[in-house]
Amino acid sequence: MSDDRIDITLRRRAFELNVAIALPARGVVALLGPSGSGKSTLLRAVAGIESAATGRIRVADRDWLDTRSGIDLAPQKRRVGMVFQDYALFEHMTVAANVGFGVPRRRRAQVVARLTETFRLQGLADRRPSQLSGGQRQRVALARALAPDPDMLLLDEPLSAVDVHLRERLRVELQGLFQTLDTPTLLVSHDLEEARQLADYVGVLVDGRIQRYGTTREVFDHPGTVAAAQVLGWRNLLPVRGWSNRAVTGSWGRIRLLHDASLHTAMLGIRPEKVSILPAGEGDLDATVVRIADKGAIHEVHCCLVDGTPFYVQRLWSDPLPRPGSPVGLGLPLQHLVPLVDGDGMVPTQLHRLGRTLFGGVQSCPSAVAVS
Amino acid sequence: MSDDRIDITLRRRAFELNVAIALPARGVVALLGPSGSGKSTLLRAVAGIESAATGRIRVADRDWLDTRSGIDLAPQKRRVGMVFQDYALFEHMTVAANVGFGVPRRRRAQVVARLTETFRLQGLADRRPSQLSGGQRQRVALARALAPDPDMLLLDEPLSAVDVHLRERLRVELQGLFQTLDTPTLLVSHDLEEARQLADYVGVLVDGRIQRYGTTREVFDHPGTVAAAQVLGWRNLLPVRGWSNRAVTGSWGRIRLLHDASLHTAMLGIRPEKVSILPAGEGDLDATVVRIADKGAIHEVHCCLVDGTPFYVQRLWSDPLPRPGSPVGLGLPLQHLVPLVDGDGMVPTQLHRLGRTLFGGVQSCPSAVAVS
Amino acid sequence: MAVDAWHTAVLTVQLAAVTVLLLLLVGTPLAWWLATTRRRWKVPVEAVTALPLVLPPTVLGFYLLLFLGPKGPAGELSIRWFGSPLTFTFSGLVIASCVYSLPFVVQPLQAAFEGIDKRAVEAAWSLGASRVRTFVQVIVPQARRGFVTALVLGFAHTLGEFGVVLMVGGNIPGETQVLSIAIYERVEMLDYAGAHGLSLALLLFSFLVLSLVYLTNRRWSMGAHGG
Amino acid sequence: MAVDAWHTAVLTVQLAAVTVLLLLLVGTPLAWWLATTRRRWKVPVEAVTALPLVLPPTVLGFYLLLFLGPKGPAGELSIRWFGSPLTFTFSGLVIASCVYSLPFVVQPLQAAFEGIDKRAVEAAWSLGASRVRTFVQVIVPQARRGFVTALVLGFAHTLGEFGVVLMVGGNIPGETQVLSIAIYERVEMLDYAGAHGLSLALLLFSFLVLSLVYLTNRRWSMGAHGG
Repeated sequence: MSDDRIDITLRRRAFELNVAIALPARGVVALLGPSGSGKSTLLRAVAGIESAATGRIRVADRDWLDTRSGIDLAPQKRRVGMVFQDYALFEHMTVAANVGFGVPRRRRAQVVARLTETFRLQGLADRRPSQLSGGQRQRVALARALAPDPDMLLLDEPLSAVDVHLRERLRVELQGLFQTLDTPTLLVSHDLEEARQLADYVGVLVDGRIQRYGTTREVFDHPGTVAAAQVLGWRNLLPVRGWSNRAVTGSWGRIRLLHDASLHTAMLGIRPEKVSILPAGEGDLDATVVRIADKGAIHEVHCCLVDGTPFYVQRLWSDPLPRPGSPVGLGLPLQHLVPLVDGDGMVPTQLHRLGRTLFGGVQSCPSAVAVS
Repeated sequence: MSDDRIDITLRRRAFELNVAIALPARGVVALLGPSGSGKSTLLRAVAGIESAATGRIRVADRDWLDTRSGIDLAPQKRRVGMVFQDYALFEHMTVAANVGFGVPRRRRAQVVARLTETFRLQGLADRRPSQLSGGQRQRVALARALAPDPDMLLLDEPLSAVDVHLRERLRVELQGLFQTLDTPTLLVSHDLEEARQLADYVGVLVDGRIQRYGTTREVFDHPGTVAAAQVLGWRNLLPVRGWSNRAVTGSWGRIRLLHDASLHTAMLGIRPEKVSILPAGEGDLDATVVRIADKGAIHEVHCCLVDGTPFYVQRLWSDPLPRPGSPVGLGLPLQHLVPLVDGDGMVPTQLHRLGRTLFGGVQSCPSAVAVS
Repeated sequence: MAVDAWHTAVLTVQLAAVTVLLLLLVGTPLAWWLATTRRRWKVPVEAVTALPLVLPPTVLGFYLLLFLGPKGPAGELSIRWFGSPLTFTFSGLVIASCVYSLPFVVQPLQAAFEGIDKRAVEAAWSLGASRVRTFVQVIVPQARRGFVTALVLGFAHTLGEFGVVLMVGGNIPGETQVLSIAIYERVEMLDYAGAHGLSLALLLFSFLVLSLVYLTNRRWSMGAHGG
Repeated sequence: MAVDAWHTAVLTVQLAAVTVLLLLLVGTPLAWWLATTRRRWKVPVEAVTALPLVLPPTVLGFYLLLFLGPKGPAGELSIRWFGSPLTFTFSGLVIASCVYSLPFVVQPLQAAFEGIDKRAVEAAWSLGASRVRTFVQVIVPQARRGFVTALVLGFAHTLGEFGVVLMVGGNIPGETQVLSIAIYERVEMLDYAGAHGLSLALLLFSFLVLSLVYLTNRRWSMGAHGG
């Protein structure tokens, strides 16, 4: 980690954004969060388009913002390359004019020539953006943002405007680009797979606050808080009602632990691929199979714990499957059980309500929707 | 299959839609296709909102459209329940008024009471749609569409407007609903997982034509045409250049077959989870590992064949992984190699160009994007 | 003089109210057609509808004079049925005002109709609602902003007409003398104090009306944004 | 009479051209401010800008008469510098026309500015483009439709003004007599043939102008849709 950092507070009507993260000298930082969590606002604040109330932004050893010493660089001065959700290309200019827009006139021709080659846009230089495919548009947007040689690259959900069929391919392209790029990159996303594949570091943003920040693997494997786990797609969450000597209990049953459970543990989480399916009675928890979803490479077994809590297990496509309706035991390897605490300002009662919503209410099991 | 069918031709400027499919008496038919393929137009034509040039639509043994006998029922007469992409709720009416809109006044109170209970909307009856969550909005839209007891339910990308974090849960809800529903349902989607999980039958729509139609499993396992395979997310596609006695060849190598390859075979496809990784020289094809993508339950190994064609292999998270840069052999089980023909009007030269685009151009390998 | 001004004001308001009512009746289907049609006819009809915006009031007044006068088609009918032409009567003024204020009613309605959620309309159809029921229960509530704007602008613009009225209605106190002409008359007579009183009243009224329109539009658009 | 009508037409076109030029200069920054501001001031400023739409031309004319006349602030300045007040002069007419046609220039521009892709503007900023360069190279090309509409409507509406001009400019042939007043004069003099010729010319011109505006808008919006 360098000395670079983002540390800002920002208020808009009822919304408050409060983020403090250290930036790496290179590599991709992904900010994940539900819509409305403040992801895009943060990106715009870093670019200087939205103004922050207080805070400091330091990139490449230069202060872009430092409210204490009265520094607040205009977007024009921040040396930032921004790629917008729908790319926001200049529709009335050619590809070459788009790419060269941010480059001083005397170096423009040379830079445009280099970047159109790098991004395989040769032959398209005289086209308008409306004549390009989705992938070409993305490459123009990236080339345009990188042309002025920025100190930081900002990407706002770069693949969300792209047709699903193209997304996987463009993601691979982005991955290839990032591997060769020295510019530190901040990527905003609500797509877990995108973040997982592209990012070196992940921050989880909920309600304008960073709930978790670390390397991609750390964060995905150990979300830390319940809210972060939900954002990161954890669906097997067991609310903890009580804990005794080396065991936790809930209405779903009792699990023995290797060590004492922390008093702060609100839920236990486990990824669906880490759970094994055993004969009835032989597992750590008893469950009933509700249905099986075919997801291509994997099958997802939807189960139901004794208190009705839904529980998901993922098997490889070639593994044998239990029959829907049959009782099974679930093996939960202790090393994969992750304790989760209440996040940032969440009080236990809220958490319990959250638990009820998740497990008692909408997702009640078996399927509560029945049309007569 | 009942006698019900959709068989229409429709022209809009340069676009022509030409679809003929038999409808099941119950169950979900998903129409998959890239954006611009005509999916939504087809749905709107079935509902009677867009008028077809010629054709016949027969649902529940009643003709909605029969251009030969001059029948063309107004949307009001088609007894169709439609759920729009963003739900298109009546924002100025309460939830109860929305649900009851399509029901005659004398039965309205009773039907609304029943459906608000079924869809767990009790207590929300007097709210406006703007005060509801995404999941509640979906339930209101479904309840409103089902209230007049339609003969067919039409869903236009029902989950695409929903936050990613909610999507999985709402999909499970929809699945539960469909299992109890007797109304045949036509679902338009561009989300493979959605179609796979929700549909009993799948049709693949490309450029206004059905490329493949059958049960979900049949279609996903045997796309039939190259275009359908691409829509269905097949990424391991090997263009066939020549075939000899029980073998096919391409610039990527040579594969022995159990039986003679059809003269019509344009490509061979195989799903990434069906490929095994063997020591170098021992597989059916030689390859080099480029990178490994962590996708949670599975790891995706990105390889490179001898001619540069990218190739993807999926392993369970707990399987051992080859190192990037190392040479490997790929085992392609013969029973999982799927022959694909040129689709509907595609001539071989187009196909080869398609192959070059897919394998020689954009996705060339190792990563062609490099910023100096 | 005060009674005179009062009569003139009442007459003006009557004229504006009748005009706006008629225009809403005529303008709503016209605006709906303009908002939804894809025919080639749309462009010329749109242009004709907007003509009173750019056409000199005197040109408009001249043609209306010809049309409504004793030798015009409407005037002849009027003479046959009522014994007098339409020029220099209240009915003539209403017809002239309707033509003059047409775009101020049609254009906000058209914009509102163009902005409504078409899917909600299609949803109503597929739920079996007739076109009339869909219009009343789904389209009008969504276009309420356009109706308020049309009502207010149409009313205010009719209050302010001058050139057309002067030519078609003349200047008969208690019969066809409206406020804008009363002001002109007072200025011609160098009665600046009288002109001042009337002008100030109309200025304030117009400003309030427009502020109301813009404020309402802003509130609603913000509400739609937030919700 | 023919030479007279020709002089009047030339004068009218001159007036419209000068007015529209001045209005584009003043209206562009005003419209940009209205399109982007979030301040409370927006509503009253919007209302004032739209006032000439609904205000009786006589009220407008009356206040301009006071403002530009020998005892008004602008008139006094004019007398001090040029020896005569602004009323009943071409300069006075230009000022009156600018006020009268302001909304026809500002409103299309404001709508165009509100419709541009804000992200493209932000992209230009983050690429280091100054606000002036962004305006010229990114905003104006996107708003070109609004500029054409503003130009055409402003020009056409100035051609058609009557009430304001009558009060501020009077009716001096070759000096302040514009077409709309020439028509009024001919009608008053019962010269219906003369009025007919001028009216027909203006009617055709207005119709063509509006058809052009609507056709262009339609083409562009279709192009944007297709592309």
